[in-house]
Amino acid sequence: MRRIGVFVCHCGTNIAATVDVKTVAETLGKEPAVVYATDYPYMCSEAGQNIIKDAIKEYQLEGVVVCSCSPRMHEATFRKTVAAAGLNPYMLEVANIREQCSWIHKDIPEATAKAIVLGRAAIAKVLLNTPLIAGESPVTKRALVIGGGIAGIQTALDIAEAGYPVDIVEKEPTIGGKMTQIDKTFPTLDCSSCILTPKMVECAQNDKITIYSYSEVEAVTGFVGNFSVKIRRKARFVDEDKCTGCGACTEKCPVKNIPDAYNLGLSNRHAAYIPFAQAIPNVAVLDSTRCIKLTKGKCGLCSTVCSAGAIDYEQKETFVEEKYGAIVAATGYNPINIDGYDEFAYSQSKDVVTSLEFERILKADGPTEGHLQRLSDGKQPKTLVFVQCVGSRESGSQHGCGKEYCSKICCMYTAKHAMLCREKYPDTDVYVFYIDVRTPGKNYDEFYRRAVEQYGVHYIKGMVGKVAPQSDGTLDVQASDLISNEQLHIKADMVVLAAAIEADKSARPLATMLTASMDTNDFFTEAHAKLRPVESPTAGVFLSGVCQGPKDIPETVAQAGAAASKVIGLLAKDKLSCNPCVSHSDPMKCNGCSSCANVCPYGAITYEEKDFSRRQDGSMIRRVAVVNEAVCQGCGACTVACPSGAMDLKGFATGQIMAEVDAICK
Amino acid sequence: MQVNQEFKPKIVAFCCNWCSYAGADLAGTNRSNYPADVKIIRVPCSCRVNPLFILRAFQRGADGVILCGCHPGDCHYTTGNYYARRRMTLLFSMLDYLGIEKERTRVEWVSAAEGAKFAATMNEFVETVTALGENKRLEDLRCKAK
Amino acid sequence: MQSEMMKRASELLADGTVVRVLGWKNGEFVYDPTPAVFDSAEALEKDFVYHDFCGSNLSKYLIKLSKLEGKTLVFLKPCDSYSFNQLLTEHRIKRENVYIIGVPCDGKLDPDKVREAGAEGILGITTDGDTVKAETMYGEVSVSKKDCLLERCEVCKSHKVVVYDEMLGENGEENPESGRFDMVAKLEAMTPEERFAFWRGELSRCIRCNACRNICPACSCEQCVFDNPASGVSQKAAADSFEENMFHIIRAFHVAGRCTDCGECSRVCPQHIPLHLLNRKFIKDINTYYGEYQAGAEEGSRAPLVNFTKEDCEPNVVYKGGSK
Amino acid sequence: MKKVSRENLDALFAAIAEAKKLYLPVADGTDEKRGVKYSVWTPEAKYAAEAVNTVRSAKDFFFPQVENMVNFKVNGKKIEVDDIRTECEDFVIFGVRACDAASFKILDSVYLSEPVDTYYQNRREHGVVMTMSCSKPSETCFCSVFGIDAAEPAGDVSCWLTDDAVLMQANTEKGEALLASLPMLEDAADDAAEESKAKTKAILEKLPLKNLSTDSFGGDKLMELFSSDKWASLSEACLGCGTCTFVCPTCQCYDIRDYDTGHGVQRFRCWDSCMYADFTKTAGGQPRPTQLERFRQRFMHKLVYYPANNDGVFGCVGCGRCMKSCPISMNIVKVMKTLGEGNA
Repeated sequence: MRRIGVFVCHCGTNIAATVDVKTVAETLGKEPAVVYATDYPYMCSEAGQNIIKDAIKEYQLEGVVVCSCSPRMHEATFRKTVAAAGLNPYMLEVANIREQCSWIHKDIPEATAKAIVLGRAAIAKVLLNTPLIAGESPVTKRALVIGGGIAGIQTALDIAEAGYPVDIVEKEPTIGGKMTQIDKTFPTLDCSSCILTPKMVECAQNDKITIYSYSEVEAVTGFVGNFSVKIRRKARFVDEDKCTGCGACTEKCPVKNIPDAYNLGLSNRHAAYIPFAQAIPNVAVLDSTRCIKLTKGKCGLCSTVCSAGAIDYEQKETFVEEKYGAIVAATGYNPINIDGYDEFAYSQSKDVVTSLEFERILKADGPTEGHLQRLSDGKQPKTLVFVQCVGSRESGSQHGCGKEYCSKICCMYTAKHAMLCREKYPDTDVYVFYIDVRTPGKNYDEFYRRAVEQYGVHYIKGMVGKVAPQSDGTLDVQASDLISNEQLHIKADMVVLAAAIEADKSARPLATMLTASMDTNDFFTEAHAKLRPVESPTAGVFLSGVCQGPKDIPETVAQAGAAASKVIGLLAKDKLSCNPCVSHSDPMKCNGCSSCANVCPYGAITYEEKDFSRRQDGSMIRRVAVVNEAVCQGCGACTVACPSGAMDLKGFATGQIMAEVDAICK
Repeated sequence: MQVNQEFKPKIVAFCCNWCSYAGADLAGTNRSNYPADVKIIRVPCSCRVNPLFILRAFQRGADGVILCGCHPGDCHYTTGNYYARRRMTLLFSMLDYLGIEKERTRVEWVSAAEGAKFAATMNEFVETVTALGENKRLEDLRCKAK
Repeated sequence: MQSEMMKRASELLADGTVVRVLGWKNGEFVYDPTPAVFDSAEALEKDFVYHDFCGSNLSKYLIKLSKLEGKTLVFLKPCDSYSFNQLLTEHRIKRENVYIIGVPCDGKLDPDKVREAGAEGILGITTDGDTVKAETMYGEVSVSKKDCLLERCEVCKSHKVVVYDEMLGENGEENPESGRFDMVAKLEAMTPEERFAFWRGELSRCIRCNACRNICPACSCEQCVFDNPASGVSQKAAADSFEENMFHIIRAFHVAGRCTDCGECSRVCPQHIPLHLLNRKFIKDINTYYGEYQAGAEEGSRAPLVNFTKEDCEPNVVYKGGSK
Repeated sequence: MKKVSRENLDALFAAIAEAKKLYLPVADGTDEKRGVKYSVWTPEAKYAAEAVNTVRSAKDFFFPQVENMVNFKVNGKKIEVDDIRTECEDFVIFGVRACDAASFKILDSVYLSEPVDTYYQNRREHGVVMTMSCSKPSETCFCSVFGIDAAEPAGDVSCWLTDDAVLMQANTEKGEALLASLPMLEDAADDAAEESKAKTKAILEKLPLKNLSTDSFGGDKLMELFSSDKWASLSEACLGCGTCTFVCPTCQCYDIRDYDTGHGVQRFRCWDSCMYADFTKTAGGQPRPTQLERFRQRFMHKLVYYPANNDGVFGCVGCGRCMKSCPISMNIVKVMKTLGEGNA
């Protein structure tokens, strides 16, 4: 029998408070195979790891069980520990007695008994572990960034800066994302475009960066270091190489009444259009659903005015297939649809707008050319009411579209809006209704206090119950002031709703393609909430920006840089260690029936004719399965599909799992 | 049905590494309680769970077995849980056909973010199995603790 | 039919198309022919038979025979042909080494049922239309043919030979209204207690002789999990009632989606355990949950357990299902 | 000779069952027609007097398919041995046919010769065998070929069925004691069974296999039979299942296995079959690599090796069970006829 060592961690009091760690170590020490068992306050500390290393040497341990936090947390740490002491790193098992025991149980005897059972299961498993040696796979030194907003741009620039080629896939005709629509940024109030456009231009000019605008990811296969991605380039009916962005086609196009997405539909554009002046690439697009030539076969005006000859009505969508070593998701966000919020009269009055619409109104290239105007009559509003948390922090589903989470950016941009109003138009009265004002962050609270103290914005704790459009064009805002406990009526000229933000709809299908997990709100899950916040649990997939969770521009840029550095770290390697927990087939038992290949999502299984001829029964050549260990990702689907049990999974072998079952049910 | 207050069921939960095991960890991080009767076995994917493992657990005295995996469509390995879904459907149906209480087996899809769901599922499953009482139809008498 | 088969077999041996013939060899009594390989017209002349008791499914023998040099001629009855196709799908048989003559079948007889009709000490059996006459040591016994058909033939799913190089006689049709799931449905309608009692009664007779496994064309593993100590379920005998259940559940599960419902398991069980009811349960469930699927109907079809659709029902369909 | 009227047979069974566990052939409960098996007598059980034989043989009573031998308990790092042997309860098997009764002698010579198999011995000593003369042999019966007289079955007590009574003759002390303990038995004339025996003998004369020859077999035929080229075709259809061995009353091979219960180990033995691919498998591999060798082993054992070691007694009693059970209808009769061809 193998010589096993058991190491029980207190995790300070995290484990020790509900699990009697001494008893666990003592009881497990009596297990037949255990030659050494001990406990220690922090097994993951250097001193704790040294206890393990010393014991391996002193007691000639052949297998190690650490009873501690989740293996998702420190399995890698302890593997390195045992490896440092000369054991194969896969001769380790972690019994999860924190997340799955001490933290969820209150009764000490019960939690202790469970910890012992979990320890026994780990011992039973480690007794059947086999030393595994990780294979290697090459790394394609190219990265893909999905999404061309500030998150994607920053990530791409940082990766390119390190010298690696990087492609950006952006579904819109231009990169830039939401930040292009924003007027000023908090807390410095500098111009959003002024700080963004140089970065966009840099992307276009950097020879390491390829921008696939008006494109979407169609399919992803492969694995870390070796992804293969199919990109669909939608037909824009304009030759990107020929178009000079002169805008002649957009001016001459006779179709003019299409809501302009850049202005959130607050103004119209032509069927031939360039999203905005600073678009990258600065190339026109024909709106295939509205263009007369493309829908009815007539017109063709744009083609005649285009001196570059860039208009191509015959253009078809094309596909690009490219290999990547790493993929960064930077799919961003959108404000939620607030049609469900009838009480705010959003669909009834033009003067009830969302915050992003308000940004467009404030911005010089917006529908009002930057003048604060009511959209109904063009008059300058005198009284403005800002409503916070529209759809954020909503429990249950009152409106069907609310979010339980805090959208995080609204408090700050509302303060910004209020401040900008008061600064440019000192004659305005500005009210902000809030549940809580949340302004952590460098210079953020100071910013908010300036709005209140310096700019005289009226902050009222309470929720707006109803906005009723009046016959005189004003809006009757009914609200409660929770501090003075009063019902208020404010006669407002304009109401601005801080709509919650949600993950972009493209993220969910993308997550499926990337096999990256998502939370219930369709934000990407990080590999570890604290320690690996920019990595997805899927190796080689990284997260940048709001696709991981609500965040503002500086946070997004910081995370984008962090994701880039992770990508650079990955691409800097020539080879990656493969997961050695892969399938293997015993040719003596294999029937060659193809059941395994049928269920393999990676095409990792092929067949060969193998000679089993024996003296006794003559020639016998059989078809048997062979697993490509570099391609196998170790899901184990084949092991169950295999009728003869020829297929097994290293690290999670049938015998190992059954031993765990036995130990638990004992 | 009379509930035996003394009876503590043995529950084996197979959890896929990527979603459900992480969901169980999150339940822990959130301190969402569920009974200590539940013991989790980590597997890479729900598709790694051979029906044999489930039968084995019953043989060895488990009173209930639950398999948790990523939601269909969200499998880390793309398609694993689809196969698990078919296998378990047919296995459970067969166990039912043989007269085994069908409430002793279950499949739940629990994502890495659904710590609360994990705890709620386990609470509910333990309650169901406790109400059923000891597994007598699929036990191996030799394995009974003496 | 027998003489036509011998004639064709002799011709094919003579012209070198095939080098051996897999068929049935005359037994000690009329009801006990044995599958056998013949390598000459003389051998065929001496022992080859084909009659109402040639029930055994020859497909499985081709796993080995098709790997030998030269072509093997095989006679396949409709149900055998489904097994053959399934084995082809699983790459177990080399098709190019097999020459198939399809033979129609209107049901094979179960000698046990003839005995049950009162024929002890059988010396000879003749079939005359719908009547089976047994000459016995204790007198003559007449019984209607439909009363002594093998169970699988009573509810024959298909009279159609689905794969052949040539057909002797008229090929038949599929029979979707066979009623083969009636007994499964009857069991499903019972209470769990009744079902448990039913199966305990049946499975407790099992002597683990492995006849069901070894005859089964789907159970053709190089090494069976029950013989492999590393599988964790290997057993030589059912030492506990759990193991009796286990063996049959696991075996049924291993062939689920691959079982063509050839009925050989039930035919050969010395204890007359209705093993087909386990396999048919899986087939019925697969049909219900994932759409009609007949293993072996088409070569190369993907078995339901190595297939899926995104819209598949959830396992809790079992809890909501029709059975009590 | 004793007798009991057929109406009183159930009362007799009740009287036996009062003191000892009584087993007798009854039609299987689930399907009356399908198979007869030995069951514990209960007032509801109906003795299947006509059925020539049970599906499983009577050897199960002395050599059960599975039997625990010893337990090991793991206590911390120590292993404790737990001898679980206990004295067997007394029991009676009624209605054993002549063939099965003869099979006990074959088993005895294996298990009761030194070193004695105490598990077998324990059961054998506590079992009383009441045989029943055959009244309706099957076409598959060929016990006479091995010198067994179905009209004169052995056993502790031999019984004969007449139109209105069951006649009994004790052959051993155990048998005497049993009959003496049954007050409802009446005395019968010593020749009371002659008519019944004559009827049986008349039927035996008509059996189709009665002339099967054993001349080509026996301990002295080892080399020629072993190297016969007929084994290849005889064994080619064999599936390698264990049906013939498990229904056989004389097959006596077993395997010993350990079962880890999670609390310790149960060491048990269970029937093995020479037809199995892992039969007598050793670290060095399988001594009989193909089905041909395994198939040959079974018949060589019955027809050559056993007689070689047991004064010419064959290891088959001609019960015919294998003929009815083999999935592919290969059996000892076909083997004997094929190998005997040209020699006889």
